[in-house]
Amino acid sequence: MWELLARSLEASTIFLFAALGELINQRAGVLNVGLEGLMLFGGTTAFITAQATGSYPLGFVAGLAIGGLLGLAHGFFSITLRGDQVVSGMGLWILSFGLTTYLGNPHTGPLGLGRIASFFGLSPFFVLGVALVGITWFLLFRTTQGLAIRSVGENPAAAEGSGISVTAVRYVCVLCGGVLAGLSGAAYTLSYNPVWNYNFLMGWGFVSLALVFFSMWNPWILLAGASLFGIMWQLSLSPELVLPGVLSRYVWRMVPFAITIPILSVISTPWFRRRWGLARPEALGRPYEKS
Amino acid sequence: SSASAAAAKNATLAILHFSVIKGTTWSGAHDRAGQRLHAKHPNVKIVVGNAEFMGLPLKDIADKYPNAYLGSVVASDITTKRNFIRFFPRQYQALYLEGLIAGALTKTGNVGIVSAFPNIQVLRRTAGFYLGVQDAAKALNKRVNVYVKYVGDWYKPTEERDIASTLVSQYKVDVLTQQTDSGSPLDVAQEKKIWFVGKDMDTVGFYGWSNTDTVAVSFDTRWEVLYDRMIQDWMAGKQNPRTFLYLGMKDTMTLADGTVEPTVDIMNNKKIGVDAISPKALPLIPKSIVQLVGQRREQMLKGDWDPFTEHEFVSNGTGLELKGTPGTPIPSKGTVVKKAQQVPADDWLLGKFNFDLDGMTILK
Amino acid sequence: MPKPLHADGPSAEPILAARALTKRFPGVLALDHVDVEVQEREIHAILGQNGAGKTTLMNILFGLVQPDEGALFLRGHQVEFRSPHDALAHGIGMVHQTRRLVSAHTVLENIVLGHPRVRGVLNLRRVAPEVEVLCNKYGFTVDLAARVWQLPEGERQWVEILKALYRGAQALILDEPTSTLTPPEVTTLLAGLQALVRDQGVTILLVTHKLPIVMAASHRVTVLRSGKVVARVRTADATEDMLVRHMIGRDIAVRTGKRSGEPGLPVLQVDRLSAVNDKGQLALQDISFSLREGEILGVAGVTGNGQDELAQVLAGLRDAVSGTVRFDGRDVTGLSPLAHWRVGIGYVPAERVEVASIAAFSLVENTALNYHFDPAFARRGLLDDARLEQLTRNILSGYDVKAPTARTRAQHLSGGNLQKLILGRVLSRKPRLLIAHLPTQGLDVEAAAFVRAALLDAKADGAAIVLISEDLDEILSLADWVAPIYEGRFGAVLPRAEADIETVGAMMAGWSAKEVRVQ
Amino acid sequence: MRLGRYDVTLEPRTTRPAFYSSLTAAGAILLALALASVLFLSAQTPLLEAYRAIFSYAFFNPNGLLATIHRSIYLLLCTYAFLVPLRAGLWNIGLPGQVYAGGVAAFAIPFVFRTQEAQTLSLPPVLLILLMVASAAAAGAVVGGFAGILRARFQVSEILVTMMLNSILFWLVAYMIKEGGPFMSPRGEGESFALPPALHAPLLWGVPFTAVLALGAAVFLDILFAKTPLGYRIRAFGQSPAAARYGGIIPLALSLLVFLLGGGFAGLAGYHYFAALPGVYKISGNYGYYGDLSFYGIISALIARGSSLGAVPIAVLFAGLSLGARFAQGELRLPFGVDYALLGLLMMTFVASHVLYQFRVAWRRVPSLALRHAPTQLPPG
Ligand SMILES: Nc1ncnc2c1ncn2[C@@H]1O[C@H](COP(=O)(O)OP(=O)(O)OP(=O)(O)O)[C@@H](O)[C@H]1O
Ligand SMILES: Nc1ncnc2c1ncn2[C@@H]1O[C@H](COP(=O)(O)OP(=O)(O)OP(=O)(O)O)[C@@H](O)[C@H]1O
Ligand SMILES: [Mg+2]
Ligand SMILES: [Mg+2]
Repeated sequence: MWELLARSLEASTIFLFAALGELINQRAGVLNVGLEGLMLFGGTTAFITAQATGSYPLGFVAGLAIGGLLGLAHGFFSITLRGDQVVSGMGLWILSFGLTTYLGNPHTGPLGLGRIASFFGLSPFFVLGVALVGITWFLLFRTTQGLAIRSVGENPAAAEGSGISVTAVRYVCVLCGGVLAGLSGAAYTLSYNPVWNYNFLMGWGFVSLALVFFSMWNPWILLAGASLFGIMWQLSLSPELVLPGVLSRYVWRMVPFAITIPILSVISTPWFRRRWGLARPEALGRPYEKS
Repeated sequence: SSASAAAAKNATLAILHFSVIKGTTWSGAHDRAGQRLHAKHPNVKIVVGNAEFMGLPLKDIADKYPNAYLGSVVASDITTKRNFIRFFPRQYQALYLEGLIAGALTKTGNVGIVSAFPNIQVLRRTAGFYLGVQDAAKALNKRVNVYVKYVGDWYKPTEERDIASTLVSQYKVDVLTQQTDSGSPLDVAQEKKIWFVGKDMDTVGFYGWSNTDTVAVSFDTRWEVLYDRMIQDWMAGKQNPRTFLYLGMKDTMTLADGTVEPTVDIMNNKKIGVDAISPKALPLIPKSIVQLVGQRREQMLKGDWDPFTEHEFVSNGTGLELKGTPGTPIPSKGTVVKKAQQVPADDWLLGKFNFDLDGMTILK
Repeated sequence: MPKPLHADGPSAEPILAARALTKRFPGVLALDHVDVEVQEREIHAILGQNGAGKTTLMNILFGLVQPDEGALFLRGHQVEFRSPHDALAHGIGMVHQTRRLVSAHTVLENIVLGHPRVRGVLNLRRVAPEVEVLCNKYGFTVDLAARVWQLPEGERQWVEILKALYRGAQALILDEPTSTLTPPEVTTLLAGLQALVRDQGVTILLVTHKLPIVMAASHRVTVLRSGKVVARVRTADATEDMLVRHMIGRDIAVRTGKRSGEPGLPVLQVDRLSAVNDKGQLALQDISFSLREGEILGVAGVTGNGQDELAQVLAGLRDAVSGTVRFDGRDVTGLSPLAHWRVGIGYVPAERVEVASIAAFSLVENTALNYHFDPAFARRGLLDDARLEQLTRNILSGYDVKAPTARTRAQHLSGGNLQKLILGRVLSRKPRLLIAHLPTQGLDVEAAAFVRAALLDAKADGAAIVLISEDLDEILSLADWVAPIYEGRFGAVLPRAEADIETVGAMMAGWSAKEVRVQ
Repeated sequence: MRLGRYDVTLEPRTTRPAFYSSLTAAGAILLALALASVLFLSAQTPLLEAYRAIFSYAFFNPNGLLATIHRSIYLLLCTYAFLVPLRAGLWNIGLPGQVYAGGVAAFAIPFVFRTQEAQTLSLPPVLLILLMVASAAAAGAVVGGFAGILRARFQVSEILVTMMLNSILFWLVAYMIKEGGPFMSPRGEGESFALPPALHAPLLWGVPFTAVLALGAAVFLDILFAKTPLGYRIRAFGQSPAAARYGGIIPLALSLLVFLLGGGFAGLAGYHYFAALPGVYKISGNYGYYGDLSFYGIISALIARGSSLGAVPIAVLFAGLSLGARFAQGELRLPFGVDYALLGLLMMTFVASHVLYQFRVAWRRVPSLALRHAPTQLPPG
């Protein structure tokens, strides 16, 4: 049972890294719906690099770098050019989906390196994820830089008027978001399932995106949400361990995705917003024009 | 599915595979077949590609192109036409040998299969493997459970990994094999340091996936043997002289470099036969079983023995109910579907084999 | 590197000077070689009509906008502000025309936001006493832990000033600080500003287009018109008339509305109406009044006291939590917005760009916003484009809208012209009840006069009008009934004759009718 | 950015000539094709041969052309499925799920009428075919409408909901066609039963009648958006939901409607692919690939800037390109995924052209510091 739980937590780290990056993005007011694309590209690059060089660190560096680059590309479009953030995000997703399919294809198959060590079966990335959650929370809510980030996401004009460069803060945040998405992808292809195949995420990036909304932009709730989703995902693959023979495996496979929809709906109701507050950054998705 | 078509006098062989992915066990073997045929028949144009079909299964267009010779892998449908042949290799023979090795290797007495979903092809191949496992168990006087856990698709690497992991961690499986196409189960076996038994292709030898420390043995399918028969028929001016090709270990071809190879064989790291057994696994397998593997292989190469003829088929009560009229229900548990020493009909094997053998555990 | 403002002793140089500032926006020359000099310890008013370039000038002084030409000087040293950060570092603070506070954050968080001395780990407990000291110095009480959205508008203004002072601003730019304050709050603010100059040596740049404020509070005035400086005078030497002429450039041609007859039949009865805002708080409480044909009810109040909710409930865009609205004797509470249009209720919302028009649509398509459901404008299931265009042309000429053609996109219209178009469009439906929310906000004197005249015309034609405005003068000049609104309640519904500026002003600040009378 | 004495900035365009939008669309496509040459060169394929293989197969080879037409119909229907909600400002990325739903619903008709067992029809075939078309459209509409209603009622992100529905419906199809599922083929090969020949969609000149639907819809949608009150409402809502609500448009009804309509088109695409294509007539085992392919619909709608008529040539081009690329891959032994790469490149150049379309590069001299002397005091008046 412990192994199953450990595996679930490893799955949740994939969601967690990407969602944490997106959370930072969104706290600064930038919406990146192309998260899945960043993860695909980061994961593929990390995989190819690690396989070519035989070095995990290099793989991670490459994955993080490409994630960061794509994050910056999204930033350029949405911050500097003040374009539609959904268009840009969707663009990144489809671009990555298409190009990684092509680039990664010759590498289809196992990575062929020794596994990254684990602590009693628990992925070191989960530990890293928890640490990052703590760091992010502290950064966002206990430092002036965090106050600046949150202000930029709520009311960029007010932040700019207080001497904060909205552009700089947003760029730093999209960079962080991109790097974390790249990390998520790299953790997927180098540790969670070091076997490359095209479109390997199959919607995990979108689940991560949904998790940010669930979390009400709070890293700790995000951690809980990601863990829950990881467990749900793992159980959906082995339903016989919980409810043997109750439903078809195909129905179980739908469950994690299906549960997302009612949760999203509930947290979107006016009742819920009134009860738990409107945490959604006020300026989310809106380009900022000076003055 | 896969097809070959040759046009006019200057023959062209087109091998189309619909599986999206190159770098899988199944498609990889087809790819290799194209290369080997190209070497053997330099004057025949061989085209291998991922087929894009907006419809048009070969069966339907066969009438439209009466001068072409078409063929298709059997999944279960065995209908044919004058210029349309069905073919499949007798992989169950090699799988039986793998089963012997797997049954001998397990210490926990649990062998796991990561499988796609039940269909005739899968059930039949699994039966071959299972008979091997049980023969080894009997010879060594131990109990071996075979667990099957389905993924739901041929190619879902992430899910295949998790299902393999669950087999290892929850069902204490220490020998793993797969009836799916990705490299994930192999990767799990390597990670968990248990034995893996491969499918469709010698992935250690051809893809360099993993090594013989993990892969105890694999089986290798040479589609080129089947295609070669069809090319030869075509060049001799004959189209579909048979209704289907169901070739096994006794059927061989000679490659361009002079190697004679049977349609299927156990193979690992480019070694064949008993030598294919991983050097690290060999000491762990009782001599009697190694001998048995060698003996059965020799018999099958000669065509003197066949596991499906030798053994009786007793239904496990699980499998796949075939619909349609008349339907084929799953024989109820304990039913003796075929008696020992009785030769099963090829069309029955290819089109009706819809049950698991008694004693297997299908995880739902 | 010039020194910060406060580091220097008194000198003859102007503390802050702008030389030959020019700023172009696509299609507009917002500033045209503007020179401004501000002396130390003065309240310097910048006066000008809408669009004169006041905000643009201030944004340049604060580093938010970079000039195309010209330069800034602090005590004679040239400086370049690439962002507000630079301006703040030089001791210049700004309170913007539109509130620039993060409403989800606490007052204290807003005050320390971006402060150069508060770095790294956010230790608000250490900062709080300092801010409290500052509050005490100016006799200002505010709950530092309160979230900004919970504060009344007047206090938010003070939070912004406090924030600038906490950063050590020696020159303070205030852009239209009085536009959202009640008359008593205005008095308090101006007194406070004068004290700042007198006691703390702060220099203040006060942007406004309200003459009485200039006359009451400033030492010197610079008048801008169409991006040019047209006058620099000492307030003591100026008269209101003179300043108006500088501001407008000529005498105003004001159109007056039709004179109306006696009020007619009752049109609207509102009974104990309550509604909640988007945050779910009760924003409108127990509103009751009735209105007859040819009458105007003026709802006077500072923004954020339930006006939005009132207008939206009356237009059918928001549900009431209790109470009823009867129109022509029929209960219309809870009917859809479309049903409101159909029965003859017209609505001119405050947000002319976001709500009342669609920027990317042509003027004809914008007209269709109020006609797409009208069978008279559909032919065989298709929209009757020719008729819509004809109607649009009529509105353009009838309401003096300056637009190249009826196919121009709405985004190319100036604010005043857009407002006239919207009003004309809504009135072309001949509504029996018109809800006009801030109809003249941001309009220049002429356009505002035009809009007021159009409202009077509609009244004369028998429409009942609910006029929601922050401009007390406007309400007092148009309304038959005056209802001061404060925190979602009407202080009273006074007949025009009983409504004087002090009474209404006091009620807008939350005094009850009884308290006002005692005073 | 400063370059010498000039300040270079991107400025929003104030005027956008009409031809500019077709120009940028063409530019985006050409640029993507040009970028694809990097892929060919890296695979050491002669460029001209690669492009020749792609285009000659897609548009000049009789088999290829037919396939291109078939695929164009599919892509066009997917394009509309994305385009209609887009005009209302909503993103329907649930095309795969709605396509699957359409396929399943189409096959539900012969299943309910038990034709797959007896191969006999209890109703006239025309009626059954009509029922299949209607049921496919309705199922797509229901799946789409579900996202629409959540969006309208609770402001739930339609992007997330439609994406989740894609996964859900993917497994629903698997459930239906595999392992004894209701629609499993009689031999259990992981695909659905085949339609009896009587239920094959009628062909007009070798092309299924869905072509008429696809082209008719282009005209219909164009008129809808240009001329009808409903189209006006959708556009108004897309530009400004607040203004639309002010104008009496009911957001709930509209969000629902565009998703019903969009989903309906995707459902028809599902019908077209699974039940109308000569030779298919079943839910094939590789249905997931057609889900991926439907994303081309997103790009053609975006590049066509929401114009249904403009989308026709673009969808045909994309159909040809994706098929031709697959063909070239086999013919020239290119690595797998050329068609996917092209999809990505097209998306990238679209986003770039989107920028070009809205901005222009402005050069401005850095402000000179030469100052006029400022008069300190103007005489009043
Ligand atoms: N960012 C901008 N882009 C384009 N034009 C602008 C921009 N900001 C201001 N303008 C234009 O510049 C001119 C001056 O505007 P400004 O806001 O400075 O006027 P103002 O005097 O503050 O008016 P108001 O009394 O309405 O606040 C106006 O015509 C305005 O439309
Ligand atoms: N951001 C902008 N982008 C493009 N054009 C603009 C912008 N702002 C203003 N304009 C154009 O500048 C012109 C002046 O607009 P502005 O709003 O300043 O008028 P105004 O002088 O304030 O008049 P009014 O009193 O009627 O509001 C208009 O033609 C308007 O279309
Ligand atoms: Mg201003
Ligand atoms: Mg204006």
